Amino acid sequence: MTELILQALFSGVLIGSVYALVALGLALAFGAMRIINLAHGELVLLAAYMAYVVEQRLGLEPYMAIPLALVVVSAVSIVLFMLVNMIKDHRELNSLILTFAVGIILTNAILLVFASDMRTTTSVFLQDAISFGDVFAMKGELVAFGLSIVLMGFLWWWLKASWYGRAVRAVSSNRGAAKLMGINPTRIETVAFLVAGALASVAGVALYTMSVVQPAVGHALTVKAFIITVLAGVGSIPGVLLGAVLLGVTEALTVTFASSALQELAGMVLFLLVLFLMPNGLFGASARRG
Amino acid sequence: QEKVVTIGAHMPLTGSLARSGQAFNEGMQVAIRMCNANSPKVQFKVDVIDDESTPAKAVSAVEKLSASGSVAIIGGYGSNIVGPASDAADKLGKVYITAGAVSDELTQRGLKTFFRINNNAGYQRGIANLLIDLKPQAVSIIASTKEAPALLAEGLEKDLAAKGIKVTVHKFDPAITDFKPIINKIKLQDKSDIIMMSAYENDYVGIIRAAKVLKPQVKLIVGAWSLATPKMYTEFPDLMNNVVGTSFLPYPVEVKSPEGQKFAATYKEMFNKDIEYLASLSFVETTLLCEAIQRAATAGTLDKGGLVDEMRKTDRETLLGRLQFDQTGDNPNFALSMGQHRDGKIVLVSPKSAATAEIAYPALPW
Amino acid sequence: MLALEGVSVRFGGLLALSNISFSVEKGEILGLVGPNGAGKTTLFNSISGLVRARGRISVGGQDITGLPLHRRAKAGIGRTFQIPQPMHHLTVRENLTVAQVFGAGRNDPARINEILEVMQLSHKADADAASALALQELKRLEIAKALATEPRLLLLDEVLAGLESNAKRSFMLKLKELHALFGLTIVIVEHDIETISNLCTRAVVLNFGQLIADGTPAEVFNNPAVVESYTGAAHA
Amino acid sequence: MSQTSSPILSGRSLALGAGLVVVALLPLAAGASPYMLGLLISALILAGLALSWALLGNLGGMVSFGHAAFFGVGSYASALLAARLGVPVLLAIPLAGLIATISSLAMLPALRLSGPYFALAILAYAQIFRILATEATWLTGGAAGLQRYPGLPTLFGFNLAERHGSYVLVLAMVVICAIIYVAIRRSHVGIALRAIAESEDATRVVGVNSTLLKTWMLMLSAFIAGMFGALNAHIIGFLEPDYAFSGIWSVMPIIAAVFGGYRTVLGPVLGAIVIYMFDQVVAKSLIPVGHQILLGILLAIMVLVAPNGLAGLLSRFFSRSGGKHHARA
Amino acid sequence: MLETRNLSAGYGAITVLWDVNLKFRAGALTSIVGPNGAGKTTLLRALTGLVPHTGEILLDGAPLKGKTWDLAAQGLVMVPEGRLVFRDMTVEENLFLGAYPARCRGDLSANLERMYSFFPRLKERRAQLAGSLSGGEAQMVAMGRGLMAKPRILLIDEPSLGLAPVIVNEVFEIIRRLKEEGTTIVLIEQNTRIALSVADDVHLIRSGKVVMSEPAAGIDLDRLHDLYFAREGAAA
Ligand SMILES: Nc1ncnc2c1ncn2[C@@H]1O[C@H](COP(=O)(O)OP(=O)(O)OP(=O)(O)O)[C@@H](O)[C@H]1O
Ligand SMILES: Nc1ncnc2c1ncn2[C@@H]1O[C@H](COP(=O)(O)OP(=O)(O)OP(=O)(O)O)[C@@H](O)[C@H]1O
Ligand SMILES: CC(C)C[C@H](N)C(=O)O
Ligand SMILES: [Mg+2]
Ligand SMILES: [Mg+2]
Repeated sequence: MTELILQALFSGVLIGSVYALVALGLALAFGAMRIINLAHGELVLLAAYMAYVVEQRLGLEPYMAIPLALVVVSAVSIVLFMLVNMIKDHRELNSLILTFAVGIILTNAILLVFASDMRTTTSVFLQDAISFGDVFAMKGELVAFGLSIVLMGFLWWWLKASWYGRAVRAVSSNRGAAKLMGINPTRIETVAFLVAGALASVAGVALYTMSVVQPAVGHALTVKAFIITVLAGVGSIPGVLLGAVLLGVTEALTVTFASSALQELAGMVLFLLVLFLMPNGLFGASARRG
Repeated sequence: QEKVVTIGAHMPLTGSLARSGQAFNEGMQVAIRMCNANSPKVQFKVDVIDDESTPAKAVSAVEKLSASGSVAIIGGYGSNIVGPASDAADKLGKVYITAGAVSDELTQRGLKTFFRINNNAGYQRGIANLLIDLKPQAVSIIASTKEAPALLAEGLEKDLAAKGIKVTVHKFDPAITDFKPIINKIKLQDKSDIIMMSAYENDYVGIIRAAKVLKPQVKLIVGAWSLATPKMYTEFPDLMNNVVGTSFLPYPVEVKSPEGQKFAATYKEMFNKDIEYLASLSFVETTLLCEAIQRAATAGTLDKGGLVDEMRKTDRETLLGRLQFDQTGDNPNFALSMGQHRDGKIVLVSPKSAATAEIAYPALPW
Repeated sequence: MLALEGVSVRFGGLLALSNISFSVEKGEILGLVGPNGAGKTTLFNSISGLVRARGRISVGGQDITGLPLHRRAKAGIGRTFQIPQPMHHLTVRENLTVAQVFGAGRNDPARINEILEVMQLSHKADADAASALALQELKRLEIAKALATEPRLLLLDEVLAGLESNAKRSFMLKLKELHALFGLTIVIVEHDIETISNLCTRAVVLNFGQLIADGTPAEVFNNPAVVESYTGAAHA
Repeated sequence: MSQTSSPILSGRSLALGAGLVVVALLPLAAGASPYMLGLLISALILAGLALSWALLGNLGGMVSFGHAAFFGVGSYASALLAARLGVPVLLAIPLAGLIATISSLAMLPALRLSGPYFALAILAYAQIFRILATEATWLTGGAAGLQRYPGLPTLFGFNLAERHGSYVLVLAMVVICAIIYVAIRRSHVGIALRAIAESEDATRVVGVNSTLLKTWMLMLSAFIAGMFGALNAHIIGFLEPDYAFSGIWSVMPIIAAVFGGYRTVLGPVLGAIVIYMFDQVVAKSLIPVGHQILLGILLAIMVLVAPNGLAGLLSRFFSRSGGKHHARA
Repeated sequence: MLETRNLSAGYGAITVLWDVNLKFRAGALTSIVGPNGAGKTTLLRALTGLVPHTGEILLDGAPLKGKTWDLAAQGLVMVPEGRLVFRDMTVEENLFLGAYPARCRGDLSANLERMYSFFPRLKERRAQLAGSLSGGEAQMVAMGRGLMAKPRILLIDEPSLGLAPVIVNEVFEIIRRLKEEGTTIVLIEQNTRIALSVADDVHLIRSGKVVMSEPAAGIDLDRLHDLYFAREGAAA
């Protein structure tokens, strides 16, 4: 029994860290800019397909795809941002429809270019098993886990302590006041979108190495990422990790003690319970009233 | 003079089932090409509409196809889509044939124009026979909660339990990607001999991968549709060896029937790849439909509702074996073989009558 | 009219109000003063129900401690916000209508016109969404909204701040007029000592969440503790 | 450009409404094909759902990402009532709305949440309902779904199961819901609700019981969504959890409503019809596979050109041609 | 140093400022006074590019270049009225952001300590989110943040608003000190007595027009108030 539980916890943490990786970019765009990027999952997917290209067509290791993914995803991110930046009114809702539209376009473009076949890595190394006592993992998962932690740390530092990061939060907090501080909001948001795109790039490549991708999974990725962002407390980066791992572990334990058919149910119930106890998510701050 | 007949079809060409729709489409195209080559009098043309895996859009597609002159409709993928679409076709008096919906309910509706060539019973029989032959102590079934896999898992559970085999069913939500917790349960709790996967391609890859990591002490991994295909091996060589799945043809194709050989050749020529699992199903249904249309056209009853009767008269050997339709439109003979991946080849291992090789057992991908 | 008994409010590690007790007589105009961050607004918030406070608060003899926000309005509490919070996207008149219909439980357009008149907002009544008003107009709207609920107790949070001296003077007259007209009890937060001395018969001073003085404005502003923490040497 | 100033003139909007109904009936008079009518029916069902979403979003200030929850509950409730208990379909539909309303009571704790927290909480409910529907095989038939339950009946010799009949029925339902929406919006409750959306505390301190009003809106929205779910169930004749609770029913109403202009009553309806018909008729005939790309492009252009949606665009057009000057901020 | 020529500005269709010609001398403190709604805040917003304007703005004799965000780098800094703080960032982060222009980032911690010595209250609250501060505390953050930018020209809008008398005194102490350090200051202040006491030049704006521009020395408080009154006469 302990073996079962240990493995469940371990798998839960690993899968959670990947959820977190996928969620990071969305959390940045949403937490810092109030833009719900419904195309985020598609950006991740796009990066995953770049990994596919690099591995299957060029015959390199999938992680070598990160530069290519960065270029492609950043280019798309910039276009996306330029579009979002044209919206002046009701940014929160209208960006929803705009990014959704871009998501549709991307999904279908991927479908047309890469066909609907599913893709995943064939790398022997990444698929190899590794054991720690009684628990097992795939090397690819460990790599993703490591990346996730590192990127999370970087993002947290960036938002908290770098001038750019502070500026990103300032713009989202009060655009007018930020301008007075000498911050060019458009430039800052472009940078933030690029960072979100970079995060999506890494997430996509990691996803490709440990899961199966196909054109239609983008939307599901977005939803999962969004749920984690909100569970975290909008704007909180440590919350993303905690929320995602909590979700991963809950799901894994549900499988172990009940059934996988109920794992999403358990995840959603957890989500609701957290929100009912902490209406602003795990790490969200509540606003002053009056 | 020659007459051009349009056959309508609705398939999921986008969305998460696009891959299946594409495969069906390919089989249809091959069948049409071959029929046209054989039939100077009647030429066929297919009109495919993307039903986006949505019932309402499938119904619209049927209505549109019917309005634009299709004489019959080839139906999409999934009982949820085929159900309403075939209803609509029935109301319009159009023959509707499918190879993508196995639910029992479909044939219990009493529709006059509904036909299908495969059903859950056939899949269940094929897999159960193999499993029972192997005489395992215990079998773990990993089943998606999607309709067809759930149905199949339920049936298999009954069949195997009836033979005194211990069966544990692990249902999973199609959204999941990490199967390690399930495999771990199989490894530590079930301690079964065989893992049976009632699921779809994505899931197979995830499950086998997790199994490869945790290495449970099983002897064989079996799956259902779309698993024992050359493509799966090419794409996931390190996961597929020795895995068993339902199949119609061995690979390389060693069919004796000229039709099968022709099919394989034409398919290769048109799409430059090996035959997709679902393509063989749609090839058969399309061929049957074309033939029935030819007969009706020759008899001059095509415009007078004669197609339904001609369909019912179908009785011929196909890639899927002998094919007939009963009163409900179902194919009571539907049977399949079980194929095993063997170093890039697929050998048929069950039933005995169709087997091209002895099953490797115990045998695992790792 | 208003009685506070042992009211305390805590924000995390900060005790924003500590064990405050005092009462206000019917018809009084009480000045509530104190340094920035002393807890004045927090006190208003706990009376009107925006923050949860420990202790007991009653209005006109009715214990309102556990009541939700909207019930407190119905119990006769009207308040303004230090940073005006109009109902955005509603016109000035709609703002007042909502306040009247839900706060006073009746719909009386004539009375709304009267309030608009008194608060000099008639010309803006239907034209703009409330969010396009200038700051001073917003402050007047705050008062108008509170009046529309037909309160017995009016809590005014720095409504006079930022007014030029003439405007302030006329505004003060208006307050006195309202006070008499509607028979109101008023508690007003204000940093201008002159204004408080002019308007109020009594003042209460908070500092670091504690009540440090209570008396006539003259008494209070000469209290050494108040001088040190609040008015500063210049005024001593 | 929200319609805050001066209540909408009832005479004008009545005329507008009547005119639109006449336009809506044109396809029947013009003898549209069952195919066209089928598309229009789907579009109208989406319109009803979008209206229900906008009612909650605009009046209640609560953006929901999970309207599929109500739609699905309504679908199943109606199908089961009709199939298992033999309730006449036309009665089962409002009852299904009622059951969807009851299911919304489970969401009351979510009313404490705001913004994205609320939006996703509702999404979580939708997922939970979907899984429950999959698991409760004894009731719902599980993943295999339901397919043998009654369709729409014949009423006074008018076969509602036929395309014409269904079309008129769905249209009538949309019109009724729109009227209810307008009536609420004009009432004091409606004004208070609009206030809550932006400034909840400010509204509560003047005596508005925002929780109660929001509860009503949630219930009403659930009721409407449930009824359209029920209608759809009887028109389609097949239900399975993945379909009845599909994310489509959560996403499309948002897209339709925002596209059309979610602050107006007409917007969501127009939006739904335009999007659906554009996608299925225009785009699909241009690019049979991957036609959604065109829909994506249309959506993107629309938000950029008309941030207030189709309704905003139209009203701008009409007010300009009417010579009325609108100051724009 | 800073000069406007025929500056007109407003919101949408409404024009608030009409052909304003003003000169702000280098190193001097210029007070702008005027009734509520006269357009004082709008003037500062126009100077910093927050509202669109016509006419010219000259800095050191050359047309002011760049958008709002380019001004801080040139030493032109505004302390806005009200609570334009970054609500979901801490007090300290708010202050940091004041030093965003590259030239201010060097001695960040010394700079910060200076602000804390100006406003000890902020040091106590350094880790608190600015959105939960009291009205006066937020005002201090706005002021401190502006000073973090080491302004060459400082535009301050109603610094005394909502501050307790002690703090008001301190704020003006700081303003005086900045002036001594050579900062050019444009001050908007309702409290005419204080405004005059620190000013070198005074401009009175009424209904969007400059109606008086004089050195502070020669201005008598009563006459200034009479000029204010003229508005009521004109408006009647
Ligand atoms: N939600 C909150 N979280 C943390 N601290 C808070 C919160 N609300 C208020 N405070 C703190 O409580 C103290 C009292 O605040 P309050 O607004 O009551 O002051 P005030 O007396 O009204 O001051 P001012 O005159 O400046 O408006 C302040 O120090 C403030 O920072
Ligand atoms: N955002 C806005 N939209 C429309 N009109 C505005 C806006 N802000 C201010 N106004 C109007 O512009 C005029 C001038 O406002 P401004 O804030 O410049 O005055 P002010 O002199 O600073 O007054 P106060 O002393 O009250 O701060 C006012 O009549 C006001 O109604
Ligand atoms: C055609 C078969 C493979 C059945 C298919 N799995 C289905 O979902 O109905
Ligand atoms: Mg205060
Ligand atoms: Mg001002």
